[in-house]
Amino acid sequence: MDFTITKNEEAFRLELRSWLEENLPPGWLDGNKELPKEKEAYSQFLRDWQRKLYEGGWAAIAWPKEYGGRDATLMEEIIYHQEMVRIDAPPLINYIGIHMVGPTLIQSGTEEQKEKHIQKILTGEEVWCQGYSEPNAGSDLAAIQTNAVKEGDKWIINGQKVWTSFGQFADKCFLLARTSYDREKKHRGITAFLLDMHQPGVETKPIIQMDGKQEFNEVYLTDAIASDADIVGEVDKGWRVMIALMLHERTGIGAELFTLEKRFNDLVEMAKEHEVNGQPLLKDSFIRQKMAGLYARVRGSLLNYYRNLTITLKQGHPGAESSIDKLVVSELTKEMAAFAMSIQGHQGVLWKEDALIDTRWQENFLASFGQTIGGGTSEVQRNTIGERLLGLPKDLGR
Amino acid sequence: MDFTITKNEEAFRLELRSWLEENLPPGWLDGNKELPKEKEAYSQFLRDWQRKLYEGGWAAIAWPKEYGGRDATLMEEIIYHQEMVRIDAPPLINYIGIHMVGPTLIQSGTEEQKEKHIQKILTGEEVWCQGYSEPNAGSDLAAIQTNAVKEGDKWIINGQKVWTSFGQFADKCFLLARTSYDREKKHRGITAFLLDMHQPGVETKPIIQMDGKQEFNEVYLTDAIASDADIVGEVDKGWRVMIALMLHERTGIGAELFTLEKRFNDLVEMAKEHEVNGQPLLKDSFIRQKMAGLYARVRGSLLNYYRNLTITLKQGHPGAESSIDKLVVSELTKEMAAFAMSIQGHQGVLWKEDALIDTRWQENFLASFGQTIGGGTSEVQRNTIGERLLGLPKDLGR
Amino acid sequence: MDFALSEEQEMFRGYLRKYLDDAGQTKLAREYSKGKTNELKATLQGLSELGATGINIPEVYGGLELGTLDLVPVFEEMGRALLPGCYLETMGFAVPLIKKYGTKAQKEKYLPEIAAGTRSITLGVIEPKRDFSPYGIQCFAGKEGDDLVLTGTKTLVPDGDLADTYLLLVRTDEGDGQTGLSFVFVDHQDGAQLQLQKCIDESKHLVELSFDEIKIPNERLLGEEGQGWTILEDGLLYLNAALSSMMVGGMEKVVDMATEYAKIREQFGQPIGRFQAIKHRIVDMKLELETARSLSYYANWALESEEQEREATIYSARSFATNAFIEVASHNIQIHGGIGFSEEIDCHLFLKRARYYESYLGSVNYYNEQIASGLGW
Amino acid sequence: MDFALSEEQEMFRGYLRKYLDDAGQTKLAREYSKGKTNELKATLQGLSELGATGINIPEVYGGLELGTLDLVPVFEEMGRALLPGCYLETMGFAVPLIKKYGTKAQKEKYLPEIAAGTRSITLGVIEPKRDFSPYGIQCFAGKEGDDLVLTGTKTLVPDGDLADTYLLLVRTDEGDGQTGLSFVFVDHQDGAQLQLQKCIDESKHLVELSFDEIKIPNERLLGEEGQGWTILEDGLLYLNAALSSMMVGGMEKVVDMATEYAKIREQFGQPIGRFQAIKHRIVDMKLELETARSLSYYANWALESEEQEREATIYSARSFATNAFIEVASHNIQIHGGIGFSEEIDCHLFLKRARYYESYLGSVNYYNEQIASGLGW
Repeated sequence: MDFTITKNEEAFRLELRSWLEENLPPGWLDGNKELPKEKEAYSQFLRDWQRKLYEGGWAAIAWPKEYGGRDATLMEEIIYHQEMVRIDAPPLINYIGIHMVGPTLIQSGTEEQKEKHIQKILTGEEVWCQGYSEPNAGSDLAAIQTNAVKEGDKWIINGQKVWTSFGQFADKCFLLARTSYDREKKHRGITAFLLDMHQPGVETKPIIQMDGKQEFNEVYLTDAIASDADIVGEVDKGWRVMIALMLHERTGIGAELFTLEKRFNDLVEMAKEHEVNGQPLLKDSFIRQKMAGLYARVRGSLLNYYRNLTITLKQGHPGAESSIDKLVVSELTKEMAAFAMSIQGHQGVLWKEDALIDTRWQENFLASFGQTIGGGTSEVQRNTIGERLLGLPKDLGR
Repeated sequence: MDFTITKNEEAFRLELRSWLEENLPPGWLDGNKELPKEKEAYSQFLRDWQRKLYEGGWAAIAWPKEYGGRDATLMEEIIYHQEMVRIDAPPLINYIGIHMVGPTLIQSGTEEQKEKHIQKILTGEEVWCQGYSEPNAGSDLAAIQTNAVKEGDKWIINGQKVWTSFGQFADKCFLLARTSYDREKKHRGITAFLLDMHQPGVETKPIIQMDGKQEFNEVYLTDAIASDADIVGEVDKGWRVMIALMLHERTGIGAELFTLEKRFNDLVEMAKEHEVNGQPLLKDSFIRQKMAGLYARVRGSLLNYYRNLTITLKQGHPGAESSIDKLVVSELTKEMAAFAMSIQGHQGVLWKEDALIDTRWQENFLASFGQTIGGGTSEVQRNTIGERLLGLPKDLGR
Repeated sequence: MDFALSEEQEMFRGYLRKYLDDAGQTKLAREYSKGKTNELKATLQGLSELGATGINIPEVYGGLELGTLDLVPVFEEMGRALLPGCYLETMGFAVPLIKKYGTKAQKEKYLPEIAAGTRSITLGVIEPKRDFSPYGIQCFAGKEGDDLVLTGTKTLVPDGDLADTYLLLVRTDEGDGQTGLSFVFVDHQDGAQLQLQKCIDESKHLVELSFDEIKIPNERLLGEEGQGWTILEDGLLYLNAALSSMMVGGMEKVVDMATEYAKIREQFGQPIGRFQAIKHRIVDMKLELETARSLSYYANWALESEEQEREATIYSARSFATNAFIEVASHNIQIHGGIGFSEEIDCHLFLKRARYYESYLGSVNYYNEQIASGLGW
Repeated sequence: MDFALSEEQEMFRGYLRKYLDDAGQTKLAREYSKGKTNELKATLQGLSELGATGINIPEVYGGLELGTLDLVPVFEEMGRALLPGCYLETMGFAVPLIKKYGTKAQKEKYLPEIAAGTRSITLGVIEPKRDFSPYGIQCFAGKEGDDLVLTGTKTLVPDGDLADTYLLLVRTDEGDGQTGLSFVFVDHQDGAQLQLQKCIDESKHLVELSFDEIKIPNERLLGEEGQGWTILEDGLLYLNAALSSMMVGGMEKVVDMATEYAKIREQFGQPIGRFQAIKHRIVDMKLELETARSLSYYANWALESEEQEREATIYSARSFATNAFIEVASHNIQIHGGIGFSEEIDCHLFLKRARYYESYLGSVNYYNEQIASGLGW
């Protein structure tokens, strides 16, 4: 057991930290972290930030050097996430391009695909989204119905995708479509396409969330077109490509855990500062007890993550343990956000500029309901853990 | 809505109460509620009590007058349970005879069966048990394998039953055995027998429970014998007889709820009297909060019961709501017993004559684990409620 | 023993359900959250014509002179529809207090208009950044001849933009303890400044009311001067019995939604209600609902009874229903999956309402403590 | 970053597991509960030969001079087997305190014998019907020349019938506060009266120790006189890190049992692990286990580190594991159904052990409060 950070790792942290201090958007370090409200301006702001990361060599640290990355170690990736969360850096608009599509193309794309996309993913010229879920294919992703039919040298794609994040900004979509149908094994017959979003057959429509935000989209595909050159891997073998793609996002959950930790620390500060009946919340014995319990669980979930990371480091690839991290961080985030609401008492229902303390608690609370659904519901995670990690039998019908 | 008790009901209560005061075993009212430890003496003590109830006309109040009952109303049955719990009356050794087998025979037994058993059930001469569960048929009761084969004019029965309560005392057993096999519908082909326990082919062996008690038995059937005259209903139609039999036990859950209420009140007293750090437990704010929550839930579960009873009164028969009562009372009993353990602190692990306060809290705690398993596990209850009350689809494979 | 609403009460519920179905159920709340109130006002007037606003008002003041139990179907159905407005505060707080503490003049002024549906009364207790406790009340009503001069601010006044009258808890005497507090009626016309406040529950309008030396006549005092906190505690019995019913109505709708969705939504070739993770959770939601309902029925019955444990009974209903409503509303979102997280489906409206009520005039801990002290612990 | 036990530690665990498998795992606990100790004593001696009792003892005293992390596999495996004896108290409390506070003579007397497995030390803190607090300590050790004269009673002394020495917290000065308390060693031969106490966990023997003017020499004091409570608090850091590991070992076995049973037990023609009600519950148990394990590893690591939040870290492990152990042990019974309620299957042994540890030297609330104060809240 060894929790020390090597000198190289520490140097990496300091290098990144000082680069961030110099290059974050103006005013960011002083607390002015407002992003533009209007869609175009928002997109431009984040593309600029992505470009800046690229220019500083910080856009895709895990990529091989030859493709513009840094060949970062797993630990450096962790440090990267920690620093980004610490400074509350602007979101990465090309998260999907950098963390998923890029590595997939580097590993198994054609030379043509690499040449066409890799550099643009890095610079943010090509912002990517993923086209997976459909109205009737949520937890049961293999049930997708969007189909691609070969006509001449083109594939004609029709169908509807939902919950497409970044869809409203994206230039390209990593799309799963059905190219044949196997009654028994629905996940066969799915093909992965690199789809151009800027074409007449593609239309996006934002989904308004329960927290008022619009982070997801419906994507309507009406005779959208792709070519053979846009297929990743083989026709009908897209499921495997998608699984490999998800495994490339090997440290994403870390960022969520560090965010959880940061929020917990913020919650402690809030409970120290906010008073009820002339006494800071944190002096109330109920709140102390509950917060001590949360401390243990937040700490435990981070430690689980480090332990799973150790397994990944040793065996060279992540295992089903990542479902544990996902399940724990999302459920705990939800519970903590609910608690942060409760302790503000009735005045805690005030919202936005009228909020009692800080509207982010309310925002986190509402947003937290998405976390136990998106990226695989908690129910799906439990099945995965039960079946893959514990070897329990599969559900009937699945 | 009307919670008043009619004059007749009040008179019934007072009549029972004064009868009890005169007829309870000597010393009972003064708190000497120890039952004999030794099996034979225990059995005799309870058979004597059963006989006394019979002589007083209190053995089977819900039975028709012509069979020795009182034609008691549902409300009178409730009052009966309340009074028995209030005074902590000795257990009814022939509970199964009185509440289940007797009413079933009265309703659908042959004249011969009635003549043979009814009177003896009342007096306690015939103590009954039920032979349902088997090692491989627990929640899946229809999977029973004990089989009965007709040879000449006799049925030869072989197999093993488990979790047979009162089996160690019983003279008779209401037994389910397989007489034919339907691959698709396992609950077909089961027949209900009235089996004599006093024969060479029947052997009982007590099961030692985790709380050290021996309330259940394994029953081994080796060429046990019954006759056609011992069959209730028709051959292969025993499942239906068993369901009808269970519906006869229409108020049994009431006794459990009244016991829960009584224990809660005892818990309040304990928390008032027992001090930690010089202060009664009940003055500790955690304990107050938790107890207030328990108060609400105990109260709520009783009120649920009364509401379900109102439905039963109106529609003339109990519905699937009784699964709600069963689920709630068993889970709540378990939680409350665990809480009673916790608040005693480390000294609460002392046991029997060394117990800090009263060993019954520890006993209740251990026994409570049987309540969410016996009589249909909580999981089975949830399925019943989900499927029968809410109309949700059945599990695959069931 | 008859632990059920009467046939008449159930029939009345049927009318209300039908009427609110026709009005679009939660559609009114959704429009209200956008500031549209035309249809809402017409619906409220219609409910009044159905008798909803006269139930607990004596006949002599134009009411139906029925019991508090007769209000239960209305609260439940309103809760189910998340119907905006201050019916809860008017019928579940102001009316019983006016009947008990009001002067003849006050009764004559307020009760007939309430019964007719032309006046609604909301409640101003909490003040900005102050707690729900006697010390939190600093709004001051000083005497000036036959008048009271009111200065201060009330916050989180529910649906204050729809109300015609505000029943305010103010300080009529120096000090900051429990004594010296009084209730006063302030009418909309008296000149309070209204400022809408944003609420996490968009279909609930909250208002900040500011008073800058507003003069009102002395006879606007409700009950004895200085007895405000005691009157509040009395009123909270009524309010919380009513609120429990309102939450039960919301919970019922939530459990219905989850059940129906689990029957029709298919994944892996099965209705999701076949999976025990979903099925058993819905069953647990149903248990929460039925327990809350039993407690709330009994609480409303206890209001007019001499039930020994009256306070504990009513506050158990409040405390249990509060947690249960949050719980079932949260599960409902998860069961709906992605669509449950969208604005389009009603799931979130119920969650937000559940959170809105969580600490309304007292937190769950507060009411648990009231149960404990009510039982003499 | 390497957050795992080392290969050597895992290898050592392997030996221990194999050894305890051969010894029948919980069979020893079951026999101990019937008063049979022969096999147990042989097994304990064997463990000692494997090195278990020398791990944290300096080489100069016959130990292996390894780190606290090297104890983790032993605690986990003992927890898994519910192995009777006071290894926890000896290695997880007495040894670190003797190393830190003991005189040279004390070290020479106790450490070599502990390392050799010929002496075990248990702990006497609690007194009959008194609380776990400085005020609860009333056992008195008065000075008489070079001796201390001990009078009083200690209760719930764990496995006191197996121990050779008792480390007792006693009052050496009048008063009832935190000052005036001291630790003293009392050996079995000194003449305390032992009385076995019945425990809900039958495989745990508790003992009441009575002292009626027992004379022990002054040099039996551990550490400075009057510093007993401070020394206790120091020792509790070690004890609770160790106890967390012990509970993790028990939890691991429980989760294994539930998982294996769910794979083989069939109902409705299916292994019950196929039903989500069972499957998901086992998954939740697994999460509890893994979180407890992460926390306990880190707690044991933190013991020898200068981790800022050392106390909070260790007490989080204790507090979390305590609740988690009770929870998984309870679920395990339910998953096993009827047979889980029988004495025959081990399920109940783990539940009872979990309850035994629940408030051992401090309740969960106590340790949560320690976390809070440890973090400066």
